[in-house]
Amino acid sequence: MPGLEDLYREIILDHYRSPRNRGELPTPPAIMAEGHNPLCGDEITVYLQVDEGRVTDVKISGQGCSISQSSASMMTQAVIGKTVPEVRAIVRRFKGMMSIEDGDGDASADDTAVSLGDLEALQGVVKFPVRIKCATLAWNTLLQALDESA
Amino acid sequence: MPGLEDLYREIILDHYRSPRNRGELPTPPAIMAEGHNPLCGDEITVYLQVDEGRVTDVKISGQGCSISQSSASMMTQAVIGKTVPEVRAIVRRFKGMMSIEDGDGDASADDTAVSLGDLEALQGVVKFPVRIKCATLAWNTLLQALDESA
Amino acid sequence: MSGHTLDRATIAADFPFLTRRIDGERVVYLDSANSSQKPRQVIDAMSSFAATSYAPINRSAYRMAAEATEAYEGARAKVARFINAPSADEVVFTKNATESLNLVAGSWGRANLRAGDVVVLTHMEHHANIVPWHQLAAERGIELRWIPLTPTGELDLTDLPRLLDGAKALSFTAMSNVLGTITPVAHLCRAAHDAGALAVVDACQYVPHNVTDVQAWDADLVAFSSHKMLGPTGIGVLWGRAELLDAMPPFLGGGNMISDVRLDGFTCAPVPAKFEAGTPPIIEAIGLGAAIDYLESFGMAEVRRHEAELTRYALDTLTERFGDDLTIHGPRNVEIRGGVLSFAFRDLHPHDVSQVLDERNVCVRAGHHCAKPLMRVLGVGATARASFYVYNDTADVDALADALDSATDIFGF
Amino acid sequence: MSGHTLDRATIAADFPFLTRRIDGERVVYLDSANSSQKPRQVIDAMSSFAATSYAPINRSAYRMAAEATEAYEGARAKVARFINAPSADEVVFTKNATESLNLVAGSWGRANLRAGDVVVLTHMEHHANIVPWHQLAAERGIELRWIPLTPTGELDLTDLPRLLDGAKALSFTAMSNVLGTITPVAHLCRAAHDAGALAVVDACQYVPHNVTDVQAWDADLVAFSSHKMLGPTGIGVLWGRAELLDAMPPFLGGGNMISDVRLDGFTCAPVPAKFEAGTPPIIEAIGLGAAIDYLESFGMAEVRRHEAELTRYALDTLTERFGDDLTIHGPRNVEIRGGVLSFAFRDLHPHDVSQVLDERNVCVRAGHHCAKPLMRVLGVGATARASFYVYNDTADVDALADALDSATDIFGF
Ligand SMILES: Cc1ncc(COP(=O)(O)O)c(C=O)c1O
Ligand SMILES: Cc1ncc(COP(=O)(O)O)c(C=O)c1O
Repeated sequence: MPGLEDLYREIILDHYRSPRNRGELPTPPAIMAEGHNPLCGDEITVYLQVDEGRVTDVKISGQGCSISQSSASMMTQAVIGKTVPEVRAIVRRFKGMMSIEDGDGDASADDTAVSLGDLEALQGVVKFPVRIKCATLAWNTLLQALDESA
Repeated sequence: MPGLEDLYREIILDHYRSPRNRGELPTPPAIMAEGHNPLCGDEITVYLQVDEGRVTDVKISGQGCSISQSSASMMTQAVIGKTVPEVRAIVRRFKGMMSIEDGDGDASADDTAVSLGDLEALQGVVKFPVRIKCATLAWNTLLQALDESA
Repeated sequence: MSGHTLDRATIAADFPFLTRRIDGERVVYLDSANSSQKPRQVIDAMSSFAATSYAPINRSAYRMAAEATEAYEGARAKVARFINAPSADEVVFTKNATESLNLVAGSWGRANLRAGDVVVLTHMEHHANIVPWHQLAAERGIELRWIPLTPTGELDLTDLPRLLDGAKALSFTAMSNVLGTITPVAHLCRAAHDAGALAVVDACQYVPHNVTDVQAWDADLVAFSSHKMLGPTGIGVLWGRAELLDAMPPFLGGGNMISDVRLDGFTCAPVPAKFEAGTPPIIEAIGLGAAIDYLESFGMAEVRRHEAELTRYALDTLTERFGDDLTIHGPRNVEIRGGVLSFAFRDLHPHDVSQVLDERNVCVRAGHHCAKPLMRVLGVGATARASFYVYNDTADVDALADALDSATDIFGF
Repeated sequence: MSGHTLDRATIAADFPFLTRRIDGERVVYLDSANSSQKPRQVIDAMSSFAATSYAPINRSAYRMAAEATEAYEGARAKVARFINAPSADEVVFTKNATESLNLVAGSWGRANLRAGDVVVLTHMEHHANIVPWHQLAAERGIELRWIPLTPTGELDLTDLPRLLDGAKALSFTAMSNVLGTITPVAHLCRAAHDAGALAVVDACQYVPHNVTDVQAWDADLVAFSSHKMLGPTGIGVLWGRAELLDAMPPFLGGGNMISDVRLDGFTCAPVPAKFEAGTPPIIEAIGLGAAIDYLESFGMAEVRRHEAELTRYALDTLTERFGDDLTIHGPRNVEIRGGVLSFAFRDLHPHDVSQVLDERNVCVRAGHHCAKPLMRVLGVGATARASFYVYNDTADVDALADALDSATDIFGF
């Protein structure tokens, strides 16, 4: 059994205590998507602003545990300013780190080149399989929003 | 475990091989009722002729095992010519012998006076609980017919 | 049979899970409201039946099948006696309480409710007693009304007459799986009947922990699950008044529930077979019967006494040790509260609380407890919940409190 | 894993029922088409899981619950592999095959069928694949059409194109539980698809005894039960193509099958959770997984070989010893026949036959085998039926024949 220090890294607790990019965006022009984690009752709303193929802003509202909140917070930092294909690559890479194979297209060789930065701190979640759903909630919700923006 | 000779008494096999009062009666004036034994698939039809409060004829059709067929055959002999209250008493008495408590009225003291004659041969069925439903199929169907005649 | 006192030292040997070690430490199982552990007596009854007495029931006539049928029907009789049902034929075996409640909505509901008809529920219902009614609402256009809660987590009955006015059914929990609140079942059944409505009781959390008397309640239909009362998974119960069950159309169709099948239609078998389509949970019924025997060896009054005492101890201990850092939902009065404690700890998310507790082998559930509408009423997304049963004692409550202390270290308050 | 040869001497120790004595004699169990006996491996897997690894699944986050969830999902993955399903998410756990087929009629059927729509069945269906459609017919006014039988008890496909013309679904058995007939499943699935109809397979009698490949069949939905394949009661399976299951509305409503519940409605979880309302048969899934492991230790081809051989021996022996006194229903060709022998003996009623056999501890089922329409086609009220599984051998067939001899004495031919 891995220790809790693998899960609750300092940077995670920091994003949990001070989440970045919380709030809402006007829809339209932004796209809104809602996600639920049926296990723990977490609910998250992702607001996504895409302009000319680039994610120009993301905001997060809703409630959740330290893992889902910090993951959402770090996600916003990782994707704002990126092109949609770049964002999709980051999502794939992150899910790959969470040991999740995605049905919608294999991880391309490029993905491995994508850097996750702070998000690497969530690596430890893999050792706590139940929490993987917490870590990926914001990401799946982002994907929904991306699909709607297409 | 009781032996099969308790079940397959000679008189039972005799009624099975040569069932009495097989056939049908015109309806109306006779009343018809159908019974099923869901366990073994037996189906029985009882035709009941009641005139002025007296069972003047009963006929049996359908198929069944030695126990259900012989029980039906002996039943016809036991009830033809009896008044409806007498018939009900015989049914109660027979079901009592089969260890079945009937919801619709307690066995009255009179019932014990009712003689079952040949039907006593079916006593052995009680030791084979699964077959009780075979033995009582015709009787329950007769009760249905009686209820409809009322 | 009853009379033993509930005391872990005495019954420890009955529960193999108490020997389980994780990281060398024992498991503090505080999730019985979710599903209970199983005593040796239940496990052994199932194993030995499955090993040398197993046979299909109802359909075959040889002795092993007749004996298996008798064992299965014996379990039905035990259930009937356990809840003081007038007759074993009123006890229907389902797969779980959820199926039981779906049966009520799907059979009684479809047969009796039309657009605009009203069914009354409460804000503390489990999804199992909400979603089937939502499904019927979507299909039939029935209207759902909701009994609200008081600030202490009891049912607020102020408006009951108005809510019940014209209602066709009142379907409610006998005990909340989140708040622990024990509801006034007999009172609610009478109110329902006075309004001409059917009284349906979700007794999932009640039957395992209390003396149950469906006749004293004067309920019409009562649902519960085996796995929450020391019995196996895979079997639940629906009890109903005979005339009511007789009048209800069948639910699932197939073998065993028929009297005849033709190319152009079918006729039903009498209850309870009418509602038991297909091969039933035979081995599971044996296990449920053994669970009832085991519970009756203490008597349900003793089970209730034990849990009320433990709940009192837990309320006192947690309040004393954590004060305002810990918010416990639901009534403080253990007279109307079962052994279920939902709580919020500081501003930690319940999922994180449960993670930290798990590190100490303290098993609590964190989440919405299949009661999302209630979560919204409480204004929370989730709670952490500790729940007790016969095998818990004050040492488990202390372990819970100690483990909560350690959360402080990790999240650095 | 596979490779062991099926041979009673070798596997006897695996089946505790073989040690059972009644009146001092061993039990000759010939009722496996009804329900199978359970090997030690299955019983032990369930007991040990229930003893020290039991926890609720999906709802709680502590390690024991996570491990139990993994074990439950592991069983799902085993089932998927066993029937060559493309994905474990396409495997839905139900309470039995009957619920699986009710789910098909109740979810897919209600969502897709309107008055006048046609569903095609066959004359050899089990009530489980008839009554749910009758219920839908009563509710919706759908029309049922029936594929008739040839004199040898095979499906008579002469008229198939006409029967399927305009049909919305073809729902049929892969193997008759009365005649033993193995139907041309892949051919029927293709015919259904060519006609634009859904192909639903009742594989209750097939999966336990044969190599199953739902993709090779190109079936849409496939139902079967654990208790007929060495597993416990209380659990069944519905496999379905992912897109189809995704598009189907939920069936039973409650916990676990939801994504959100509000006072005014609910949204569903993705499959398979969508179809698994309430606490599932957790311990039973572990047992089913162990049963699959056990069957795979021989390989299903070996199971089939063993049973085909035994069936051949039984057909030969009974014909040789009883000639015209014994009528065996169904095909003589063991290529298209499983180990199920329904027979009529002299003019004895099957119930009496089974009673006499039981006296010799030979367990056969006597009755309509939940196939009353088929009984009417055969022109009988009932049959006696002997059926085989891995633990049977030629000595059992001989015991059956010897016991039939003794009927002569009692009924005095
Ligand atoms: C062909 C067939 N279909 C369906 C069923 C129903 O299975 P269960 O009773 O396990 O639901 C059976 C077994 O009884 C069967 O043989
Ligand atoms: C109050 C209540 N009702 C219904 C249920 C559903 O029971 P099951 O999951 O056994 O069907 C539960 C348990 O989850 C419960 O606590």
